[in-house]
Amino acid sequence: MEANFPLLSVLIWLPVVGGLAVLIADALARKGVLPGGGDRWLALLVAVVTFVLSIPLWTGFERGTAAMQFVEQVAWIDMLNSQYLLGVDGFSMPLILLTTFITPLVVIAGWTSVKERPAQYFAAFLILEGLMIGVFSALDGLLFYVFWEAMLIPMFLIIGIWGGKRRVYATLKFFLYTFLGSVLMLVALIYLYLQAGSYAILDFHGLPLTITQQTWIFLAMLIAFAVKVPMWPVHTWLPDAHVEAPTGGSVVLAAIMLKMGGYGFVRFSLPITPDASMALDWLLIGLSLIAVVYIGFVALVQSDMKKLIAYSSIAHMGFVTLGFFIIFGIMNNTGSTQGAALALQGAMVQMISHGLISGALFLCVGVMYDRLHSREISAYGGVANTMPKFAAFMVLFAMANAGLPGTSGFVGEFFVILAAFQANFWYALLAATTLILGAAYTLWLVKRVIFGEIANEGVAGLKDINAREFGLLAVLAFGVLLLGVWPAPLVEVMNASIEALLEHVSVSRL
Amino acid sequence: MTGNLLFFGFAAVLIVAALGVITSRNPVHSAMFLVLAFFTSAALWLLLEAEFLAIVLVLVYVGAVMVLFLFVVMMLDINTERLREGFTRYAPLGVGIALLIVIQIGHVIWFRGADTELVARPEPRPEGYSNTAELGQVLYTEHVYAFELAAVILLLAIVAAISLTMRKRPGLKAQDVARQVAVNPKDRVRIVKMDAEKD
Amino acid sequence: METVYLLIVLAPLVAAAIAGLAGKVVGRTGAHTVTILGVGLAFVLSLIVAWDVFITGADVFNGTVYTWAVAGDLAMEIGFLIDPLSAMMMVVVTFVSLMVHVYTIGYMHGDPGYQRFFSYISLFTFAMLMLVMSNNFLQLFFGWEAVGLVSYLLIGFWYKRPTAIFANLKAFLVNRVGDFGFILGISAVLMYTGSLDYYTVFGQAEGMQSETINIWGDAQWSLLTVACILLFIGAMGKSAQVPLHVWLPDSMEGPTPISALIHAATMVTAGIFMVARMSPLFEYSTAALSFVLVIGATTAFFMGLLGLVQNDIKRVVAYSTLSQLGYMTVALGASAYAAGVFHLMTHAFFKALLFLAAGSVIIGMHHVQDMRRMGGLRRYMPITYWTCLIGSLALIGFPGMSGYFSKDALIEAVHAAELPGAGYAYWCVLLGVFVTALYTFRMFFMVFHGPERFDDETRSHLHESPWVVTVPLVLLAIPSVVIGWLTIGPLLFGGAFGDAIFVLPENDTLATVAGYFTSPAGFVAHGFMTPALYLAGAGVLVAWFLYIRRPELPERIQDRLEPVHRVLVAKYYFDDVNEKVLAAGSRFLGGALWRGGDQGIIDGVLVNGSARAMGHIAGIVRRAQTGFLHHYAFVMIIGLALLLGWLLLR
Amino acid sequence: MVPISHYLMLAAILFAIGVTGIFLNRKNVILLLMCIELMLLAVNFNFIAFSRMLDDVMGQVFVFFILTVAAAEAAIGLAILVVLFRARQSINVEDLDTLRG
Repeated sequence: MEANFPLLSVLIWLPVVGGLAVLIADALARKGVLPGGGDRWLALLVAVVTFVLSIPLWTGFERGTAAMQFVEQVAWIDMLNSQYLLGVDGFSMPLILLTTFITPLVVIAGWTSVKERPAQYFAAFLILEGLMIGVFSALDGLLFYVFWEAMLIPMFLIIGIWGGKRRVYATLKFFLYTFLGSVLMLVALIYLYLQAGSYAILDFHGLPLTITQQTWIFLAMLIAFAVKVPMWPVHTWLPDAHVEAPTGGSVVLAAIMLKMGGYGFVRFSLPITPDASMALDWLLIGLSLIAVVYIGFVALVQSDMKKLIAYSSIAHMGFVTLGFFIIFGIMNNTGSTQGAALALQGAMVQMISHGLISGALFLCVGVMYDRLHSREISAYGGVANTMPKFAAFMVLFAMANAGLPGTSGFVGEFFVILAAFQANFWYALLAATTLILGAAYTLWLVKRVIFGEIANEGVAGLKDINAREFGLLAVLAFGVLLLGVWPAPLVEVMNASIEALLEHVSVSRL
Repeated sequence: MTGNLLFFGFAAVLIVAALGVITSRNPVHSAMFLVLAFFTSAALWLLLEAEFLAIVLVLVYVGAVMVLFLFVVMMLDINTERLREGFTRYAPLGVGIALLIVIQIGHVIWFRGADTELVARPEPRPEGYSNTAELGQVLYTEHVYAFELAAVILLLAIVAAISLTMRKRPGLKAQDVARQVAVNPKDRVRIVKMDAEKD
Repeated sequence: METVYLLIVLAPLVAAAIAGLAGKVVGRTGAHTVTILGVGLAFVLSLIVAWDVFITGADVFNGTVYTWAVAGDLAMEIGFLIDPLSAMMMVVVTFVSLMVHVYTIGYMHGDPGYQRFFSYISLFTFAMLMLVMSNNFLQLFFGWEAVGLVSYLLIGFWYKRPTAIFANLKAFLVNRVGDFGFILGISAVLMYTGSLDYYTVFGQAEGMQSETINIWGDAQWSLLTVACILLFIGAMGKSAQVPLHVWLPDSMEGPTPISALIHAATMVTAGIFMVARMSPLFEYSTAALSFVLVIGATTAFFMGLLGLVQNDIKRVVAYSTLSQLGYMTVALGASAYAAGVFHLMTHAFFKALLFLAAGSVIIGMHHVQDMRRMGGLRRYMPITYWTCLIGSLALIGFPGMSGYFSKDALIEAVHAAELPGAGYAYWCVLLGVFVTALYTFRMFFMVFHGPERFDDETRSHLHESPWVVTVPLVLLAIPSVVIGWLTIGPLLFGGAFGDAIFVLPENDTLATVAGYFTSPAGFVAHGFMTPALYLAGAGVLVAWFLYIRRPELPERIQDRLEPVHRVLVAKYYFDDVNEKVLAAGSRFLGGALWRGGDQGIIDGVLVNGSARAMGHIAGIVRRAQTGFLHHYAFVMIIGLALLLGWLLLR
Repeated sequence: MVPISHYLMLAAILFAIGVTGIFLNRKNVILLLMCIELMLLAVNFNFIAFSRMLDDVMGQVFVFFILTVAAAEAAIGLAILVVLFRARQSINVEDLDTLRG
């Protein structure tokens, strides 16, 4: 592939165009012009091709540098000095791969379970995929914002059309919450534009801002990203959205959309407002620890499987934000960046790993929901008797969720706890409670759903997973185990960017 | 002095007509009073040497718009009694506010405007002056876009009025060729299997 | 040599994968053949390695297999450290595992989850080997959690039983409490040394003494002590020390081979192994050693007492395991690491033997485990009887048996210790000897002697177990007798552990013991001069008197000591506190946070509340929007009038 | 010629009458429309008067456009009225409150 091939643009627009093509194909099929049923194959083709095209991003990525790669630059809105500027570094590239990896799985997961308007369903996911890749690769503030907001629309539709009973409440909550945050982010972006004279994010990084300016920008962006992550106390949209969303929606929401908040922190908050981040790190750390402990307890008492996994997502994302904001304490305490690098590394790996694990868990719930149409834990029991293969996967993913070494769930948590100790003993102590709480809520779920005698006739009549579902879960299981046994390649990709970021934030802007 | 006389005469008629518009019990009468008001206004505009607009006012307003009003008023069987309920309830308030406005404007005109051009009598136009030509001069040059736009708005108004009031009659038998072509035998023919009747 | 090490680890893993993933393809025979081959290979190779290390005297191997991850400049690697300590552990683990594999063929015969079971125990062997062969904290933690996982899976092997799946959840969670401390300990170590590699860390242990950490207020704590105690909390979870012992008795819900392999011989001793491995750290912290000593002593004595009131044959052995783990911990606390590890090894053999013998009894009794329904089995199961006798004698420390050497050495070492709490520990272990003998022979007499307390139906089926069961018993009985005699010299006093175990000269309690050690025979002779031997004898005698001679006496004693008995039967109320206070408390807290915090305050007040407030305000404001043209006109006109007025009056 | 102020005064009175009309006939949509026409007429008066005073034809151009737009408005307004009457048999403003929340 030659150097100036617009790979990122293709990755963004191929799924979007593909999604529209699916819609057109469906419309034509209704008119009788095309044979029906081809829409899902087309969707799968587009998703798989996108994934295959994203592989060069990994293979062609230059490891040793923190500079942006695969850069594309085209004039966009001259009046605002805003450009169509794309590029990836060690932070965004793995997230793009995660996106292209999850989407085909989502398409396959919805293969037969989506009965109503399947073509629109698949099209929504493809368009969503393109927009999410756009968010991760945009290097222009305005472009970023456009993708960021546009992304809400397909998700809004996915929950609102294919959702459960209370989908209207859930969609509204989801939309308003995220919108509230993004509007404030827009204000911050415009302010930065006025200061820098351009919308290029890298220009923002170099801005000399006073502590007051930094604090306001930091807080404005914090709300946007905190809602997305989501951090306590702006998390309550997530359980509702997850519960009402269709399986695919939950998977994408948990696996990718939550990562945008974390990505925002490393792309915007930390590099643009390092001094404010340092001054307010206690706040973020406090909220993260509350997320880990408080949400851990809350997850314990959930009776709805999806809600439980949603709450566990919040707790796990708490590790991400914790990892981002303990770096100041660590650098202060140890005087070196080694521990801080560990923390950032842990937070990033946690994002990827959580993408795989939570996606897999939601797929598991989806597999059961397709059969019994209930998400209540009490409607199950003894599933292992009738679905042994499924039970094996479920236990594996549950263990990964509980952070068992050898699975990807361990890596991020391990790094962050190790690093947190260097910032403060109590940070590490509270963070480490996830070892207990995470295991408690996940394995208690497994105990009540998977193990035991067959609880009722519904469970007795369950059929084990078919080849399609098996393949789906096996792919994810492979990913989870691979990352757990050998995270070095992933860690290596991020190293240079992390070093550069630490270098960047350790120099005060004042 | 004839100018003065004419002005005050027409002005008086105009005010009486306007009052008639708002106080008549019968909407037809209101409309007729409005027609009268337009006529007198046209005359007053002629006094101001705005001949073109005066003619337009008569042609367009009296000739078209007011006829439309009359059509509508007569076509619709309106219960005027109900509509006049509480006719006088807010009258004092309305009259009070109207008087207030008149006094305020009058104040501006007579006191603030004293010793300015406002109270001056404008010179009559010279011979050979054509209001129509001057207006046409600017309308077709400077304001041609706006002029075209106004034309489009009128066209739009026509189309909108027609489409709003057009009625689809039930039971109308019309063909939809596209649907006829796109017919699928499956949708039309149902094959029913029946047991042959025995006995 | 590296290939050999890799092979040792990978052979069980591959076997487990084959048996687990392709269980249907290879069938039952295939599953047990492939796993036994895998573990057998690992055992043979471990023997070669041990030969190399102990006899040939090869250098310590410390090498990296692959780099797991590099964060910043911290390299985290997977690697092996093969020194005498790990070589010994490898042999013990693979040998007991091999025996259990063979035994399982008989025990699990006819179980529908046959292949799955073999897969699990092979996987366990892999994980345990990873743990003991590790050369760094990361891999140690990996193995640590992986054995916990397999333990979880195996306790809940019969996943239809409510008690089993309760026990496995409990086991995993309690272990997680330990791991919670363990990971914090690792963090503390990393913070100071900047490395996870054993040798790098140990090299800086001495300097770590003077480091302090600020935990609460202004008090400065010794970082080393904090790190060691945190690490030891991990060991407490895995090696079931008070108060994290509660999972081990319940874990007996798993199949008996598992109880032998995981919950007696190997996994539970991982904590002991870990502390011994960390001896260069613990040695510099007297406070931590004291802590270890007291915890161990408490476990050793008080858990032994509980063994007296149990009627389930497996639970008696389980409580005895708890107590013996306490002994090993005491040895660690007294800086007699070698003695602790030595007891670990002998205990692995005789306790596995006892468990497998108990399993054999259970097979014979058709899965009846209550000792009150046994008795006189000696006539029906001679091989089980004799091997069980050997195991019991080893356990109580009959002179010359393996258990005698290890236990006596460690009691002597504790006697010589001068740490705070050493006096308490000494009395605990000493009285523990009497208790051990009492409950062991109580079980022995109730099962094999006395009147037969089962029905004729059971009697008609009662016979000796098949050879796959008895052969492992015999094979385990041999080391239970001789291993102590053979290895006490080199292991404890001959410095066979080399640098693997580090003891400061001023803490070296074993050196005191070495003062009166001349030969194994001499050590036996010396035993007759210590109270331990007589206490053990007394225990056996009392057991004989109470359960053979005057079987009605225990009832009367029980009635007389009702309060004590009640406390013992309730297991000191640990389970009640855990369930009613901790578990229920957590659920209550979770519910309160959810209903009150999430649904009440955040959703109720902040989210829906702001929506309601918005609606309320809009309800007021919308009254201005009447929809009547004249209202708007009125407002406009008023506005116009006011504007004009303002222009005029200004 | 009459001073411009006379015209302005006349326009003010006309406008005030229009306003009063809205208050008096607040229920009859047709009369409301007529009152609006009256007010527009008043506005046109002002434009023409000032155009005369300042000798600037722009004022008349404005009136021209106002006439156009007012004609269009009247046409559409009446069309809506007709449709409305068909649907509701009434042109009472108070009956037309479906959009009120």
